[in-house]
Amino acid sequence: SGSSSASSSTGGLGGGNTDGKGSLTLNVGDQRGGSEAVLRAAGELDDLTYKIKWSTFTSGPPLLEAVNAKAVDLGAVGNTPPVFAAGAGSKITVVAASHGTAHGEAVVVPKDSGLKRAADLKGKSVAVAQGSSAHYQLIASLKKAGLSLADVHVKYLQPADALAAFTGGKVDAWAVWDPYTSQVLRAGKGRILTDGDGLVNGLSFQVAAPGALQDEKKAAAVADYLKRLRKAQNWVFEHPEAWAKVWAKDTGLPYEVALDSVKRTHGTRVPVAVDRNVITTEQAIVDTFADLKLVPRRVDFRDFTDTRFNGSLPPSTTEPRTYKES
Amino acid sequence: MATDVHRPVTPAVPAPAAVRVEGLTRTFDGRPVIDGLRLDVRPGEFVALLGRSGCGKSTLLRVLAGLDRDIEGTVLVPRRKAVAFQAPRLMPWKRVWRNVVLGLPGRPDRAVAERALAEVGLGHRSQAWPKTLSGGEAQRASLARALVREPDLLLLDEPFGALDALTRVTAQRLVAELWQRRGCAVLLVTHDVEEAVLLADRVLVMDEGVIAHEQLVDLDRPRDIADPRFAALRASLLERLGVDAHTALAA
Amino acid sequence: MATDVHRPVTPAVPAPAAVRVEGLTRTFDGRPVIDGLRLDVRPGEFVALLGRSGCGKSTLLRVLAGLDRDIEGTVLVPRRKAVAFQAPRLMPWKRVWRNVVLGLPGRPDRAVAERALAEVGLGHRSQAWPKTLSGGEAQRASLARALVREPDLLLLDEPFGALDALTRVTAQRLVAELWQRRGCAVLLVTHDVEEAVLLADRVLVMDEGVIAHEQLVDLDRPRDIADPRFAALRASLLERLGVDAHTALAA
Amino acid sequence: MSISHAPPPPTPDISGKSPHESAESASGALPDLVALVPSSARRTRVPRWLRRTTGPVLLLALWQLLSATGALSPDVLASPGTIARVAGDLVEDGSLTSAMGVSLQRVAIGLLLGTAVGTGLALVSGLFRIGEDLVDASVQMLRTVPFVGLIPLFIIWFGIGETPKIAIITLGVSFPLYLNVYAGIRGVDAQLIEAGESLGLSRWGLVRHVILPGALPGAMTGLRYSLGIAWLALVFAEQINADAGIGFLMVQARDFLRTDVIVVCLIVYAFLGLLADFVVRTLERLLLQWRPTFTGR
Amino acid sequence: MSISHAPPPPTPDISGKSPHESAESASGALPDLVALVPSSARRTRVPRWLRRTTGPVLLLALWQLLSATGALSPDVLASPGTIARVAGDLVEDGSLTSAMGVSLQRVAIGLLLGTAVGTGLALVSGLFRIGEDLVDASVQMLRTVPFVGLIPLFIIWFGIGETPKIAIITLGVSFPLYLNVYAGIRGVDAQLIEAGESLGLSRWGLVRHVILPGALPGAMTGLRYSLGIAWLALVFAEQINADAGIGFLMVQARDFLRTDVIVVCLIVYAFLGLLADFVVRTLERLLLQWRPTFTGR
Ligand SMILES: Nc1ncnc2c1ncn2[C@@H]1O[C@H](COP(=O)(O)OP(=O)(O)OP(=O)(O)O)[C@@H](O)[C@H]1O
Ligand SMILES: Nc1ncnc2c1ncn2[C@@H]1O[C@H](COP(=O)(O)OP(=O)(O)OP(=O)(O)O)[C@@H](O)[C@H]1O
Ligand SMILES: [Mg+2]
Ligand SMILES: [Mg+2]
Repeated sequence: SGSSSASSSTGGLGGGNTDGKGSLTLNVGDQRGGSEAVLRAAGELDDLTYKIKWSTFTSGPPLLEAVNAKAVDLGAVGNTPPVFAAGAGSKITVVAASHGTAHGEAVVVPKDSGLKRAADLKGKSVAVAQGSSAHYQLIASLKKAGLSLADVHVKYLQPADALAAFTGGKVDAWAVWDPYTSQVLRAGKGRILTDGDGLVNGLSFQVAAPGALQDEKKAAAVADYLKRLRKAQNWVFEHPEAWAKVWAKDTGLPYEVALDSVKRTHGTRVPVAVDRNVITTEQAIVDTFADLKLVPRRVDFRDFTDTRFNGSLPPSTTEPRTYKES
Repeated sequence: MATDVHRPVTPAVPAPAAVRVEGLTRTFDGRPVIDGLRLDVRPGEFVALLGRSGCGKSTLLRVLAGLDRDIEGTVLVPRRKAVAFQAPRLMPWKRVWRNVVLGLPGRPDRAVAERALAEVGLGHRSQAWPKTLSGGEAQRASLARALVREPDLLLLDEPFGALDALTRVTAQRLVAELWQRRGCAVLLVTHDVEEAVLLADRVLVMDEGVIAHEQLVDLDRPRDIADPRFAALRASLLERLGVDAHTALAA
Repeated sequence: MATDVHRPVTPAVPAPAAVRVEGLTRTFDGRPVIDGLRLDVRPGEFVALLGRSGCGKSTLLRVLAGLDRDIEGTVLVPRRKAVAFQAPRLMPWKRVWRNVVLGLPGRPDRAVAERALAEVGLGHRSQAWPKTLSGGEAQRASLARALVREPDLLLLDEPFGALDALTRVTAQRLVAELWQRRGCAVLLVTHDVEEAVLLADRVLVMDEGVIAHEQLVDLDRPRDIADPRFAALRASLLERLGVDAHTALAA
Repeated sequence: MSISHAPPPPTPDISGKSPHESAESASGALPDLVALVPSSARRTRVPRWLRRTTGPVLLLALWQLLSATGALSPDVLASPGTIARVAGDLVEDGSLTSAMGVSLQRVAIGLLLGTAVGTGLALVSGLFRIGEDLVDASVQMLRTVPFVGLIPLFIIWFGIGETPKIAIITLGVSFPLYLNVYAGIRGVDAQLIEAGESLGLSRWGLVRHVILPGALPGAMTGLRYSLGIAWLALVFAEQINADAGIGFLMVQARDFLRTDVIVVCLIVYAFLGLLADFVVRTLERLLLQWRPTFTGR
Repeated sequence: MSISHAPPPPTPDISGKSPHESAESASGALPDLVALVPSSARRTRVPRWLRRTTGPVLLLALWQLLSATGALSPDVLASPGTIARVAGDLVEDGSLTSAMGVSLQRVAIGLLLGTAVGTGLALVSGLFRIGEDLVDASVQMLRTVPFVGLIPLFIIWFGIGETPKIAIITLGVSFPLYLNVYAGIRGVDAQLIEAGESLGLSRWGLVRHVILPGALPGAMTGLRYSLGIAWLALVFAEQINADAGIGFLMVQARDFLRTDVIVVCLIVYAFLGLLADFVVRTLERLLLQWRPTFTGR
């Protein structure tokens, strides 16, 4: 495990490092502790035949904003941002997927909470970030318990605010995702009431600008980049501690939280094909949010996918990897 | 009442006073403008203060009005004072009549202001904003504001400077009336020697930071400008001020 | 030059003029303060303007200075004018000497200002901020500022009102000197009839929005206050202003 | 050289003796005369409100033009027509109107509290040296603290109901008012304060009759700013457990990448800005009529 | 009743004839005299900078006290000690210092541009009626438009480099300056402008020597506000493709629930506020020394 020595950081202003050399530049949108960190830690940036210019975003939606604006060619996001981007008619294309466990997608309650099952949520207040994967997971969990969103008091709060509300006892439960789940658990502030296993698709995506894919050379670079990401993903699975260390340093997360999160979610991801299952499970999210009027139109998610980079990848129903309990 | 702790060793019964200033010094940037000044004004006395421009008359008035405390020395003044400043200093955001009654105790009604303004010939402008007044009108409004206050000490800083001859006579008469009716002490700063002699019991000339000259005016009232004693007093004061009473302009 | 398109039917050769005002009307809130006023000033003529407080003298001066355009009528004035306002109107953010040279063409150096200030007796205050000046000092600074301009028309609005007798004589002399040297027309607003008769070629009395009275002063210069013709002129003007020259104060 | 005695005689001779010619016939040594043109001859009489709409209308026209000619692609900024349609939809399904209603209520309360707090603190530190020592530095410190970081603290202190939302608006409103009222108080002419003192005004009378009116022009600028900030603060306030409001609408649109809705919100905000300006202008006309100041050429 | 002739004689008789007794012996009809106490007798001489730290120090003490007594649980707000340690760590690993460096650069450029834009527009609409008609309403409209909504547009217009970040800061800085300079210009005493005109100042001379100095006190208030806003705008600006900067640090800390880091950022911001205040106070002392105004009691 090591970080790349070939990285030629431009540093300073402009917000981005550049790796590799060559005439072609791939603009990659990234988040802190995201693709760049993984690739570098896995040593996958050493022999690039093209340049990668990294741009950092705080979350999925602004990253997709930049993809739509053609400011970046490619970037990694979770399973709900593409739904909203598609709903808003953004110019984006899902080009790759990976499948991980959904144990990190959880409804957490305070340790001493009287709630035992998802059905107990009836009439309780639940914090959730609107439009997040947890939002969908909450709906799915409630549905499975025979409830609907109307049966609980939904409190729309961003994670940082929700944490405050949760620890301050202002809400009864919090629908959240990793690494926040791990953080809550590790701090001993809560326990999982129910998680998204079997309810949500556990997917995350690489989303590209259609314009970039039309350029053959760029498309080739994208293919190469995706290949490197897959290798890096394997490296993560094999070196959870090393990765957790890098990730913790990059984001400011406590190391233990990072490691928990890697084992619970991040390390379990397997690269999978963008196939029918991807489209149908995503379409379910589209339809759910369309019913809530959060997505203005019932778009066909298929129009926002591209299967050309699937190669010989396994189907998206492939079981995630798991770590042995230690 | 006086907070000074030095009790006199030998008790004395000084004459009653409306103003008592002793060893007053006021320095601006190290330059003493008033320098160990001593001044007493009897209750009910009308004192006129003459002096070169910039000699410190307004500074003295501000001290007596209690507005300037960066001083050394002893200053005793009555509690009820009224000031007409050299510049009118009307509150621009209050109509003229409101300026006149500003600060009067109780809920003074508009009639009080109207009456005072009518006396200075400004009855028709009582509803105006101060900035629409002419120079003389503003000065008269400021004078009216001081006169309605019925003070024990009236401090007037060139209150008639911007008035034409006729208006000035009316204004002078007003001050004289208030003074006689109320029996207040008056300290009038003026550049008009004739005016000083006409109105005052005593004329002071300020110079070099002190009262450099004092002239009692023991003419009977009403006084007549044509009276030779009047002319003599006037001439002697002018001389004291450095002006030859017969000055002809070398033009 | 005049934008008026009415060409005269019968050509005429009018006398040259430094100021030509015809049918001037200025209304404030529907009240005409100047009402069809007519005024001509010859080049090089020294005109004094008397009038009751609030009769519109300053308004007329502002019109002549080109500062008030809400007027009706014809007003012709020279391009080069200098004004000393009734209030000093010094820029508080400029030291006194900078106020004096403000707006002078070229890059006037400080010596110019110093000289002008010394002439009005303010040499030692040239470095001061305007708000630290005494009333008379500010007025003198304002006068100095007008005098350094060497204008074709000098408009003075009670420029000596806040000055003591001695300083006033000096200032009057200064104005007279500039007038003689430069040969400019001067319009002096004053409340001091003596001053008007002492300085002016012609004394105007304003009333009811027009020039109600005119008095040529054909005394030789230098003039002597003691001259009986002087006293007669003075008395007649005072009478015109409604003041009995022998007024005694009923105090 | 002639003088009109009062009352001025009618001047039938005016055409026969035009003064306008005189300057031309004057000798070289004599000063050139210039005629002063009455301003009534120059002024065009377009009503003020009409003139003030010029800017916004021009902006709108430019936008429409660029959109129509294709210079502004819909990707970059949808055309006014599209935006109007989206706005229409939002109004029709009630989400915009209800959002405005909810937000207006929050803004009103926050504005009220913020005005009281801002002005109160400004009075304390403007009027008293000791107040300044205690309050001013603290306010100067707090005013630069970003809302985003405060939200978690506010949630813990005030819960997730209406209180933290109103607290955020209050906070946002207080600072511009504080700064401007404080500066206003400290800018009051010392001569007028002296005059007020010499008139025997009590301390409170001095504040009421001299200092506050003197600080009013500054306060108006602060109010103008505050009225804007109150609505801007909604964007943060309505991130806390809100499901309605213009700020919520905006943030939601951003998370859902609804550029069209964002633009509608922006336009609503722009309109609110105009409204705030109108309100303050009206107040100024009422409260500052005593002030004859420079009004532009 | 005695008068001292110049030069005043030394007064050895002063104790024998104390004027302080006089009032007490005065008859009832005579006015009560009060002694004026020279201010030198009342003033305590604590240096200004020390007095100004009172407020912040008190706040800090309160915080420490509440933390120590447990009234403020570490969940809600960590104790000053903890925060200091975190801050130390952040400084040590260079992230805080490098963040400040990067942000400072952005702020400096944005401040420069914003000052130019804001003052420029204020001049145009302050000085000319026509400028006001065209500019003012548009600015009043734009100033209430929230950053959040503009970011997507800015990304489309300016990309994701430095430009949109600086544009956001510029925008934020411009408006307070505009409002205050505009109000300042419109608040200049009309009498002084007349005086300036009568002195033969050219239009530019009038602006330079009369209108701008007259608007300066207002501009200072605007600057004070702008200095704060410039840093606040970073929170938005550094959401666009940034991996350094104080705004980024804050947002990241928020995203990764680092409450302690958030508090450190808040404190840095508070400190920046104090700094801004200091800068403006210094400027005011230099530029507004001509202004004898009310300074509090
Ligand atoms: N704040 C100040 N700082 C410095 N010098 C000052 C200040 N105020 C007044 N002075 C100076 O003190 C002197 C006396 O001023 P004061 O106003 O008392 O004069 P005055 O006798 O009233 O003159 P005038 O007749 O011209 O009004 C003047 O030279 C003036 O310049
Ligand atoms: N802006 C204004 N609005 C309304 N009335 C005004 C305005 N300016 C001046 N006036 C009025 O016009 C009249 C003439 O004013 P002006 O200043 O010309 O008087 P003046 O002759 O100079 O008097 P003074 O000798 O007192 O200076 C006054 O009654 C004044 O109140
Ligand atoms: Mg004086
Ligand atoms: Mg006048």
